[in-house]
Amino acid sequence: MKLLYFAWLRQKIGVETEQVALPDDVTDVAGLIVWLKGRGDNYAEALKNDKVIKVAVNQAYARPGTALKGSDEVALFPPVTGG
Amino acid sequence: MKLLYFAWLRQKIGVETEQVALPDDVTDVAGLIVWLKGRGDNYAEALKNDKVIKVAVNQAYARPGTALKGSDEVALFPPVTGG
Amino acid sequence: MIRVQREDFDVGAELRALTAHDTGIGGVASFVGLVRDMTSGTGASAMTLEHYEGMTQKQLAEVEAEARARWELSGVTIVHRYGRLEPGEQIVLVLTASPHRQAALESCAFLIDWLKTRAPFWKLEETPEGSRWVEARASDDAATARWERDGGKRSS
Amino acid sequence: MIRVQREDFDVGAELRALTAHDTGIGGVASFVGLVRDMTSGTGASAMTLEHYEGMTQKQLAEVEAEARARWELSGVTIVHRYGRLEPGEQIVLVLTASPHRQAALESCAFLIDWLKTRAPFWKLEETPEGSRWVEARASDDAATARWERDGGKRSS
Repeated sequence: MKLLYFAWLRQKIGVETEQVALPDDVTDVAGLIVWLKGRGDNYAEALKNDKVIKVAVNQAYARPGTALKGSDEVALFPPVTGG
Repeated sequence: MKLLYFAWLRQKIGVETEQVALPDDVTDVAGLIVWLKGRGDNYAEALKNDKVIKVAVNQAYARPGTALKGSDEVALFPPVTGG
Repeated sequence: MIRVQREDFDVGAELRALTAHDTGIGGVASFVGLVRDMTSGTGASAMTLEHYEGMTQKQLAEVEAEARARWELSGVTIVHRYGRLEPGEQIVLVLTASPHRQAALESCAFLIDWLKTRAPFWKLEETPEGSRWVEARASDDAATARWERDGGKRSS
Repeated sequence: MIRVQREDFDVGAELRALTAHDTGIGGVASFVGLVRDMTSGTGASAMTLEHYEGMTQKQLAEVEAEARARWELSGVTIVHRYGRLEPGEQIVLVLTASPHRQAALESCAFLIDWLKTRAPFWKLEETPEGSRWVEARASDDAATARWERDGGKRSS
Protein backbone atom coordinates (compact mmCIF):
# COMPACT_ATOMS: atom_id res chain seq x y z
CA MET A 1 0.00 0.00 0.00
CA LYS A 2 1.22 3.46 -0.86
CA LEU A 3 0.90 5.97 2.00
CA LEU A 4 1.14 9.77 1.66
CA TYR A 5 1.27 12.38 4.42
CA PHE A 6 0.65 16.12 4.10
CA ALA A 7 1.20 19.38 6.01
CA TRP A 8 1.99 19.02 9.74
CA LEU A 9 1.26 15.30 9.60
CA ARG A 10 4.12 14.92 7.11
CA GLN A 11 6.38 17.09 9.25
CA LYS A 12 5.63 15.20 12.49
CA ILE A 13 6.06 11.77 10.93
CA GLY A 14 9.09 12.92 8.97
CA VAL A 15 8.06 10.96 5.88
CA GLU A 16 6.40 12.25 2.71
CA THR A 17 5.41 8.94 1.19
CA GLU A 18 6.13 5.29 1.91
CA GLN A 19 5.24 1.81 0.65
CA VAL A 20 3.99 -0.55 3.39
CA ALA A 21 2.79 -4.16 3.57
CA LEU A 22 -0.37 -4.23 5.68
CA PRO A 23 -0.88 -7.03 8.24
CA ASP A 24 -3.83 -9.26 7.33
CA ASP A 25 -5.91 -7.99 10.25
CA VAL A 26 -5.82 -4.38 9.03
CA THR A 27 -8.81 -4.17 6.71
CA ASP A 28 -10.15 -0.62 7.00
CA VAL A 29 -9.15 3.01 7.60
CA ALA A 30 -9.74 2.86 11.37
CA GLY A 31 -7.52 -0.25 11.59
CA LEU A 32 -4.80 1.42 9.52
CA ILE A 33 -4.59 4.37 11.92
CA VAL A 34 -4.34 2.09 14.96
CA TRP A 35 -1.59 0.07 13.23
CA LEU A 36 0.33 3.23 12.18
CA LYS A 37 0.29 4.56 15.77
CA GLY A 38 2.23 1.45 16.83
CA ARG A 39 5.00 2.04 14.31
CA GLY A 40 6.90 4.58 16.42
CA ASP A 41 6.70 7.69 18.58
CA ASN A 42 6.63 9.97 15.54
CA TYR A 43 3.49 8.20 14.23
CA ALA A 44 1.89 8.05 17.69
CA GLU A 45 2.46 11.78 18.22
CA ALA A 46 1.28 12.79 14.72
CA LEU A 47 -1.88 10.67 14.92
CA LYS A 48 -2.60 11.34 18.60
CA ASN A 49 -5.70 13.43 17.97
CA ASP A 50 -7.15 11.14 15.32
CA LYS A 51 -10.53 12.94 15.27
CA VAL A 52 -8.98 15.73 13.19
CA ILE A 53 -7.13 13.46 10.73
CA LYS A 54 -8.64 13.25 7.25
CA VAL A 55 -8.07 10.17 5.11
CA ALA A 56 -8.35 9.80 1.35
CA VAL A 57 -8.37 6.39 -0.31
CA ASN A 58 -7.48 6.50 -3.99
CA GLN A 59 -7.86 10.31 -3.91
CA ALA A 60 -11.41 10.32 -2.55
CA TYR A 61 -12.42 11.16 1.04
CA ALA A 62 -12.83 8.01 3.16
CA ARG A 63 -14.50 7.15 6.50
CA PRO A 64 -13.18 5.02 9.38
CA GLY A 65 -15.07 2.04 7.96
CA THR A 66 -13.79 2.37 4.39
CA ALA A 67 -12.24 -0.96 3.33
CA LEU A 68 -8.61 -1.14 2.22
CA LYS A 69 -6.65 -3.38 -0.13
CA GLY A 70 -2.94 -3.61 -0.87
CA SER A 71 -3.08 -1.72 -4.16
CA ASP A 72 -4.73 1.37 -2.62
CA GLU A 73 -3.16 4.83 -2.43
CA VAL A 74 -3.99 6.16 1.04
CA ALA A 75 -3.32 9.74 2.12
CA LEU A 76 -3.52 11.11 5.69
CA PHE A 77 -3.70 14.85 6.32
CA PRO A 78 -5.04 17.57 8.62
CA PRO A 79 -8.17 19.60 7.76
CA VAL A 80 -7.61 21.51 4.52
CA THR A 81 -7.02 25.27 4.42
CA GLY A 82 -6.92 26.17 0.74
CA GLY A 83 -9.12 28.53 -1.22
CA MET B 1 -41.94 71.90 -11.84
CA LYS B 2 -39.56 69.96 -14.10
CA LEU B 3 -40.99 66.70 -15.42
CA LEU B 4 -38.96 63.90 -17.05
CA TYR B 5 -40.25 60.79 -18.81
CA PHE B 6 -38.29 57.64 -19.65
CA ALA B 7 -38.49 54.52 -21.83
CA TRP B 8 -41.96 53.69 -23.22
CA LEU B 9 -43.55 56.41 -21.09
CA ARG B 10 -41.43 58.98 -22.93
CA GLN B 11 -42.32 57.42 -26.28
CA LYS B 12 -46.07 57.33 -25.59
CA ILE B 13 -46.22 60.88 -24.26
CA GLY B 14 -43.88 62.08 -27.00
CA VAL B 15 -42.03 64.40 -24.64
CA GLU B 16 -38.67 63.86 -22.95
CA THR B 17 -38.82 66.68 -20.44
CA GLU B 18 -41.09 69.65 -19.78
CA GLN B 19 -41.57 72.53 -17.35
CA VAL B 20 -45.13 72.79 -15.92
CA ALA B 21 -46.94 75.06 -13.48
CA LEU B 22 -48.95 72.86 -11.09
CA PRO B 23 -52.51 73.88 -10.11
CA ASP B 24 -52.75 74.68 -6.38
CA ASP B 25 -54.85 71.59 -5.66
CA VAL B 26 -52.13 69.19 -6.90
CA THR B 27 -50.03 68.59 -3.80
CA ASP B 28 -48.72 65.05 -4.06
CA VAL B 29 -47.59 62.36 -6.52
CA ALA B 30 -51.03 60.72 -6.79
CA GLY B 31 -52.60 64.12 -7.59
CA LEU B 32 -49.91 64.82 -10.20
CA ILE B 33 -50.72 61.62 -12.09
CA VAL B 34 -54.46 62.37 -12.09
CA TRP B 35 -53.75 65.88 -13.37
CA LEU B 36 -51.34 64.65 -16.08
CA LYS B 37 -53.94 62.15 -17.38
CA GLY B 38 -56.23 65.10 -18.10
CA ARG B 39 -53.65 66.87 -20.26
CA GLY B 40 -54.34 64.85 -23.42
CA ASP B 41 -54.88 61.42 -24.97
CA ASN B 42 -51.12 60.75 -25.10
CA TYR B 43 -50.85 61.30 -21.32
CA ALA B 44 -54.04 59.33 -20.61
CA GLU B 45 -52.81 56.39 -22.69
CA ALA B 46 -49.27 56.41 -21.26
CA LEU B 47 -50.48 56.63 -17.64
CA LYS B 48 -53.50 54.32 -18.09
CA ASN B 49 -52.04 51.49 -16.00
CA ASP B 50 -50.74 53.70 -13.23
CA LYS B 51 -49.96 50.74 -10.93
CA VAL B 52 -46.81 50.03 -12.95
CA ILE B 53 -45.61 53.65 -13.15
CA LYS B 54 -42.63 54.51 -10.94
CA VAL B 55 -42.11 58.09 -9.76
CA ALA B 56 -38.92 59.72 -8.51
CA VAL B 57 -38.97 63.11 -6.79
CA ASN B 58 -35.61 64.87 -6.80
CA GLN B 59 -33.98 61.61 -7.96
CA ALA B 60 -35.28 59.46 -5.11
CA TYR B 61 -38.13 56.93 -5.33
CA ALA B 62 -41.45 58.42 -4.22
CA ARG B 63 -44.87 57.06 -3.13
CA PRO B 64 -48.35 58.23 -4.13
CA GLY B 65 -48.50 60.33 -0.95
CA THR B 66 -45.11 62.03 -1.42
CA ALA B 67 -45.64 65.82 -1.23
CA LEU B 68 -44.64 68.03 -4.17
CA LYS B 69 -43.51 71.61 -4.51
CA GLY B 70 -42.86 73.77 -7.56
CA SER B 71 -39.08 73.49 -7.46
CA ASP B 72 -39.09 69.66 -7.55
CA GLU B 73 -37.66 67.52 -10.36
CA VAL B 74 -40.18 64.72 -10.92
CA ALA B 75 -39.51 61.71 -13.17
CA LEU B 76 -42.08 59.14 -14.33
CA PHE B 77 -40.95 55.81 -15.76
CA PRO B 78 -41.80 52.12 -16.15
CA PRO B 79 -40.19 49.43 -13.96
CA VAL B 80 -36.43 49.44 -14.49
CA THR B 81 -34.63 46.73 -16.48
CA GLY B 82 -30.91 47.49 -16.10
CA GLY B 83 -28.16 45.35 -14.62
CA MET C 1 -16.04 53.83 -7.06
CA ILE C 2 -19.10 54.30 -9.27
CA ARG C 3 -19.04 55.00 -13.00
CA VAL C 4 -21.84 55.24 -15.58
CA GLN C 5 -20.31 55.25 -19.05
CA ARG C 6 -20.68 54.32 -22.71
CA GLU C 7 -17.26 52.67 -22.88
CA ASP C 8 -16.47 49.03 -22.20
CA PHE C 9 -14.49 48.07 -19.08
CA ASP C 10 -11.71 45.58 -18.31
CA VAL C 11 -12.53 43.38 -15.32
CA GLY C 12 -8.90 42.46 -14.64
CA ALA C 13 -7.82 46.12 -14.61
CA GLU C 14 -10.75 47.12 -12.34
CA LEU C 15 -9.88 44.30 -9.96
CA ARG C 16 -6.22 45.30 -9.82
CA ALA C 17 -7.17 48.94 -9.18
CA LEU C 18 -9.49 47.88 -6.33
CA THR C 19 -7.01 45.61 -4.58
CA ALA C 20 -3.71 47.44 -5.13
CA HIS C 21 -1.97 48.58 -1.95
CA ASP C 22 -4.45 46.85 0.39
CA THR C 23 -3.09 43.55 1.66
CA GLY C 24 -5.92 43.29 4.19
CA ILE C 25 -8.24 42.06 1.42
CA GLY C 26 -8.91 38.32 1.55
CA GLY C 27 -11.42 38.01 -1.27
CA VAL C 28 -13.00 39.85 -4.18
CA ALA C 29 -16.37 38.83 -5.56
CA SER C 30 -17.59 40.09 -8.91
CA PHE C 31 -20.53 39.93 -11.22
CA VAL C 32 -20.47 40.86 -14.89
CA GLY C 33 -23.75 41.16 -16.79
CA LEU C 34 -23.60 40.46 -20.52
CA VAL C 35 -26.00 41.11 -23.42
CA ARG C 36 -27.68 37.78 -24.19
CA ASP C 37 -28.66 36.90 -27.71
CA MET C 38 -32.40 36.48 -27.17
CA THR C 39 -33.03 35.24 -30.68
CA SER C 40 -31.26 31.93 -30.00
CA GLY C 41 -28.91 31.92 -32.93
CA THR C 42 -31.31 33.23 -35.59
CA GLY C 43 -29.59 36.62 -35.75
CA ALA C 44 -28.08 39.27 -33.50
CA SER C 45 -30.39 41.19 -31.19
CA ALA C 46 -28.67 44.35 -30.00
CA MET C 47 -30.09 46.62 -27.35
CA THR C 48 -29.94 50.23 -26.29
CA LEU C 49 -29.73 51.12 -22.61
CA GLU C 50 -31.40 54.40 -21.63
CA HIS C 51 -30.87 55.83 -18.14
CA TYR C 52 -31.75 58.74 -15.86
CA GLU C 53 -28.32 60.15 -15.39
CA GLY C 54 -28.50 62.21 -12.20
CA MET C 55 -30.63 59.66 -10.38
CA THR C 56 -28.33 56.76 -11.29
CA GLN C 57 -25.30 58.41 -9.70
CA LYS C 58 -27.24 59.43 -6.61
CA GLN C 59 -28.93 56.06 -6.09
CA LEU C 60 -25.75 54.07 -6.68
CA ALA C 61 -23.90 56.15 -4.09
CA GLU C 62 -26.69 55.42 -1.61
CA VAL C 63 -26.73 51.67 -2.22
CA GLU C 64 -22.93 51.51 -1.99
CA ALA C 65 -23.18 53.22 1.42
CA GLU C 66 -25.83 50.69 2.45
CA ALA C 67 -23.63 47.76 1.41
CA ARG C 68 -20.71 49.23 3.38
CA ALA C 69 -22.96 49.55 6.46
CA ARG C 70 -24.13 45.94 6.19
CA TRP C 71 -20.83 44.22 5.44
CA GLU C 72 -17.16 44.82 6.25
CA LEU C 73 -15.95 45.99 2.84
CA SER C 74 -12.52 47.17 1.77
CA GLY C 75 -13.72 48.48 -1.57
CA VAL C 76 -16.60 48.55 -4.04
CA THR C 77 -16.53 49.17 -7.80
CA ILE C 78 -19.72 49.55 -9.83
CA VAL C 79 -19.61 50.26 -13.58
CA HIS C 80 -22.84 50.42 -15.61
CA ARG C 81 -22.82 51.11 -19.31
CA TYR C 82 -25.49 52.84 -21.40
CA GLY C 83 -26.04 53.28 -25.14
CA ARG C 84 -26.19 50.61 -27.84
CA LEU C 85 -24.71 47.19 -27.00
CA GLU C 86 -24.35 44.04 -29.11
CA PRO C 87 -24.84 40.44 -27.87
CA GLY C 88 -21.84 39.29 -25.85
CA GLU C 89 -20.94 42.82 -24.76
CA GLN C 90 -20.49 43.65 -21.08
CA ILE C 91 -23.29 45.74 -19.50
CA VAL C 92 -22.51 45.99 -15.83
CA LEU C 93 -19.75 45.19 -13.34
CA VAL C 94 -20.00 44.86 -9.57
CA LEU C 95 -16.78 44.19 -7.62
CA THR C 96 -16.70 43.90 -3.83
CA ALA C 97 -13.52 43.41 -1.79
CA SER C 98 -13.45 42.36 1.85
CA PRO C 99 -11.17 40.74 4.41
CA HIS C 100 -13.79 37.95 4.46
CA ARG C 101 -15.11 35.76 1.67
CA GLN C 102 -18.78 35.68 2.71
CA ALA C 103 -18.96 39.47 3.05
CA ALA C 104 -17.58 39.87 -0.49
CA LEU C 105 -19.94 37.25 -1.98
CA GLU C 106 -23.08 38.46 -0.19
CA SER C 107 -22.55 42.16 -0.84
CA CYS C 108 -21.88 41.48 -4.53
CA ALA C 109 -25.19 39.57 -4.82
CA PHE C 110 -26.97 42.33 -2.88
CA LEU C 111 -25.67 45.07 -5.18
CA ILE C 112 -26.50 43.32 -8.45
CA ASP C 113 -29.98 42.38 -7.19
CA TRP C 114 -30.48 46.01 -6.24
CA LEU C 115 -29.22 47.29 -9.61
CA LYS C 116 -31.66 45.01 -11.43
CA THR C 117 -34.72 46.38 -9.65
CA ARG C 118 -33.89 49.92 -8.53
CA ALA C 119 -31.26 51.51 -10.80
CA PRO C 120 -33.05 53.70 -13.39
CA PHE C 121 -31.99 51.91 -16.60
CA TRP C 122 -34.27 50.64 -19.36
CA LYS C 123 -33.39 48.18 -22.13
CA LEU C 124 -34.78 48.63 -25.64
CA GLU C 125 -34.17 45.42 -27.62
CA GLU C 126 -33.84 45.21 -31.38
CA THR C 127 -35.69 42.15 -32.67
CA PRO C 128 -36.49 40.95 -36.18
CA GLU C 129 -40.05 42.26 -35.53
CA GLY C 130 -38.85 45.73 -34.48
CA SER C 131 -37.75 47.27 -31.23
CA ARG C 132 -39.27 46.31 -27.90
CA TRP C 133 -38.84 47.54 -24.30
CA VAL C 134 -37.70 44.71 -22.06
CA GLU C 135 -40.22 43.99 -19.30
CA ALA C 136 -39.26 43.82 -15.65
CA ARG C 137 -39.33 40.33 -14.12
CA ALA C 138 -41.09 39.36 -10.90
CA SER C 139 -38.12 37.09 -10.04
CA ASP C 140 -35.87 40.16 -9.90
CA ASP C 141 -38.19 41.88 -7.43
CA ALA C 142 -38.22 38.72 -5.32
CA ALA C 143 -34.40 38.66 -5.33
CA THR C 144 -34.27 42.23 -4.02
CA ALA C 145 -37.03 41.64 -1.45
CA ARG C 146 -34.86 38.89 0.05
CA TRP C 147 -32.38 41.54 1.23
CA GLU C 148 -35.17 43.60 2.77
CA ARG C 149 -36.28 40.62 4.86
CA ASP C 150 -32.66 40.19 5.97
CA GLY C 151 -32.61 43.89 6.87
CA GLY C 152 -30.54 43.77 10.02
CA LYS C 153 -28.23 41.00 8.90
CA ARG C 154 -24.55 41.67 8.72
CA SER C 155 -22.05 38.94 8.02
CA SER C 156 -18.33 39.37 7.90
CA MET D 1 -11.74 24.26 -17.08
CA ILE D 2 -9.63 23.39 -14.04
CA ARG D 3 -5.99 24.33 -13.52
CA VAL D 4 -3.67 23.89 -10.54
CA GLN D 5 -0.53 25.92 -11.12
CA ARG D 6 2.33 27.91 -9.59
CA GLU D 7 1.82 30.84 -11.97
CA ASP D 8 -0.43 33.86 -11.40
CA PHE D 9 -3.59 34.31 -13.48
CA ASP D 10 -5.33 37.26 -15.17
CA VAL D 11 -9.01 37.49 -14.24
CA GLY D 12 -9.93 39.59 -17.29
CA ALA D 13 -8.30 37.13 -19.69
CA GLU D 14 -9.93 34.13 -17.97
CA LEU D 15 -13.32 35.86 -18.18
CA ARG D 16 -12.89 36.65 -21.88
CA ALA D 17 -11.85 33.05 -22.59
CA LEU D 18 -14.91 31.74 -20.74
CA THR D 19 -17.45 33.98 -22.46
CA ALA D 20 -16.03 34.20 -26.01
CA HIS D 21 -18.31 32.79 -28.70
CA ASP D 22 -21.24 32.18 -26.34
CA THR D 23 -23.84 34.93 -26.55
CA GLY D 24 -26.28 32.86 -24.49
CA ILE D 25 -24.43 33.90 -21.32
CA GLY D 26 -26.25 36.54 -19.28
CA GLY D 27 -23.94 36.77 -16.30
CA VAL D 28 -20.56 35.73 -14.96
CA ALA D 29 -19.87 35.57 -11.24
CA SER D 30 -16.36 35.33 -9.90
CA PHE D 31 -14.44 35.04 -6.69
CA VAL D 32 -10.74 35.75 -6.28
CA GLY D 33 -8.99 34.77 -3.04
CA LEU D 34 -5.97 36.85 -2.06
CA VAL D 35 -3.17 36.39 0.47
CA ARG D 36 -4.01 38.61 3.45
CA ASP D 37 -1.28 40.23 5.45
CA MET D 38 -2.05 38.67 8.82
CA THR D 39 0.54 40.75 10.62
CA SER D 40 -1.51 43.93 10.19
CA GLY D 41 1.14 46.15 8.74
CA THR D 42 4.00 45.10 10.98
CA GLY D 43 5.78 43.25 8.18
CA ALA D 44 5.06 40.91 5.29
CA SER D 45 3.71 37.43 6.06
CA ALA D 46 4.13 35.18 3.04
CA MET D 47 2.75 31.67 2.85
CA THR D 48 3.43 28.43 1.05
CA LEU D 49 0.55 26.36 -0.30
CA GLU D 50 1.11 22.60 -0.32
CA HIS D 51 -1.34 20.33 -2.14
CA TYR D 52 -2.09 16.70 -3.00
CA GLU D 53 -1.77 16.94 -6.74
CA GLY D 54 -3.69 13.96 -8.09
CA MET D 55 -6.53 14.32 -5.60
CA THR D 56 -6.96 18.05 -6.29
CA GLN D 57 -7.56 17.46 -9.99
CA LYS D 58 -9.91 14.57 -9.37
CA GLN D 59 -11.93 16.30 -6.66
CA LEU D 60 -12.21 19.57 -8.58
CA ALA D 61 -13.54 17.72 -11.63
CA GLU D 62 -16.18 16.08 -9.42
CA VAL D 63 -17.31 19.29 -7.77
CA GLU D 64 -17.49 21.04 -11.13
CA ALA D 65 -19.76 18.24 -12.36
CA GLU D 66 -21.91 18.66 -9.24
CA ALA D 67 -22.26 22.40 -9.82
CA ARG D 68 -23.25 21.76 -13.43
CA ALA D 69 -25.91 19.28 -12.26
CA ARG D 70 -27.35 21.75 -9.74
CA TRP D 71 -27.35 24.92 -11.85
CA GLU D 72 -27.70 25.77 -15.53
CA LEU D 73 -24.11 26.72 -16.30
CA SER D 74 -22.53 27.74 -19.60
CA GLY D 75 -18.99 27.45 -18.28
CA VAL D 76 -16.84 27.08 -15.18
CA THR D 77 -13.20 28.09 -14.64
CA ILE D 78 -11.30 27.15 -11.48
CA VAL D 79 -7.65 28.10 -11.02
CA HIS D 80 -5.85 27.31 -7.76
CA ARG D 81 -2.21 28.21 -7.19
CA TYR D 82 0.34 26.42 -5.03
CA GLY D 83 3.87 27.29 -3.87
CA ARG D 84 5.06 30.41 -2.09
CA LEU D 85 2.83 33.49 -2.24
CA GLU D 86 3.30 37.01 -0.86
CA PRO D 87 0.57 39.19 0.72
CA GLY D 88 -1.69 40.68 -1.97
CA GLU D 89 -1.05 37.82 -4.41
CA GLN D 90 -3.95 35.93 -5.97
CA ILE D 91 -4.49 32.38 -4.63
CA VAL D 92 -7.64 31.09 -6.27
CA LEU D 93 -10.14 32.00 -8.97
CA VAL D 94 -13.68 30.68 -9.46
CA LEU D 95 -15.63 31.89 -12.51
CA THR D 96 -19.14 30.68 -13.33
CA ALA D 97 -21.10 31.70 -16.42
CA SER D 98 -24.82 31.15 -16.89
CA PRO D 99 -27.78 32.47 -18.85
CA HIS D 100 -29.15 33.50 -15.44
CA ARG D 101 -27.67 35.76 -12.77
CA GLN D 102 -28.75 33.76 -9.71
CA ALA D 103 -27.32 30.51 -11.11
CA ALA D 104 -23.96 32.19 -11.70
CA LEU D 105 -23.87 33.81 -8.24
CA GLU D 106 -25.00 30.73 -6.32
CA SER D 107 -22.73 28.25 -8.10
CA CYS D 108 -19.72 30.55 -7.59
CA ALA D 109 -20.43 30.71 -3.83
CA PHE D 110 -20.95 26.92 -3.75
CA LEU D 111 -17.63 26.23 -5.47
CA ILE D 112 -15.52 28.53 -3.30
CA ASP D 113 -17.17 27.21 -0.12
CA TRP D 114 -16.38 23.70 -1.32
CA LEU D 115 -12.77 24.57 -2.18
CA LYS D 116 -12.23 26.01 1.30
CA THR D 117 -13.28 22.83 3.09
CA ARG D 118 -12.65 19.93 0.72
CA ALA D 119 -9.83 20.73 -1.75
CA PRO D 120 -6.58 19.19 -0.42
CA PHE D 121 -4.50 22.35 0.06
CA TRP D 122 -2.66 23.43 3.21
CA LYS D 123 -1.29 26.87 4.01
CA LEU D 124 2.01 27.27 5.86
CA GLU D 125 2.34 30.90 7.01
CA GLU D 126 5.62 32.68 7.63
CA THR D 127 5.35 34.80 10.76
CA PRO D 128 7.94 36.78 12.73
CA GLU D 129 7.84 33.89 15.25
CA GLY D 130 8.50 31.23 12.61
CA SER D 131 6.32 29.21 10.27
CA ARG D 132 2.86 27.97 11.30
CA TRP D 133 0.25 25.78 9.62
CA VAL D 134 -3.02 27.69 9.19
CA GLU D 135 -5.87 26.04 11.11
CA ALA D 136 -9.19 25.18 9.49
CA ARG D 137 -12.11 27.35 10.58
CA ALA D 138 -15.46 26.07 11.80
CA SER D 139 -17.19 28.88 9.87
CA ASP D 140 -15.88 27.39 6.61
CA ASP D 141 -17.36 23.99 7.45
CA ALA D 142 -20.67 25.69 8.24
CA ALA D 143 -20.61 27.47 4.87
CA THR D 144 -20.16 24.17 3.04
CA ALA D 145 -22.79 22.37 5.16
CA ARG D 146 -25.31 24.96 3.98
CA TRP D 147 -25.11 23.50 0.46
CA GLU D 148 -25.62 19.97 1.80
CA ARG D 149 -28.86 21.02 3.48
CA ASP D 150 -29.96 22.51 0.17
CA GLY D 151 -29.06 19.22 -1.53
CA GLY D 152 -31.87 19.03 -4.06
CA LYS D 153 -32.07 22.72 -4.79
CA ARG D 154 -31.49 23.89 -8.30
CA SER D 155 -32.06 27.48 -9.29
CA SER D 156 -31.66 28.87 -12.77
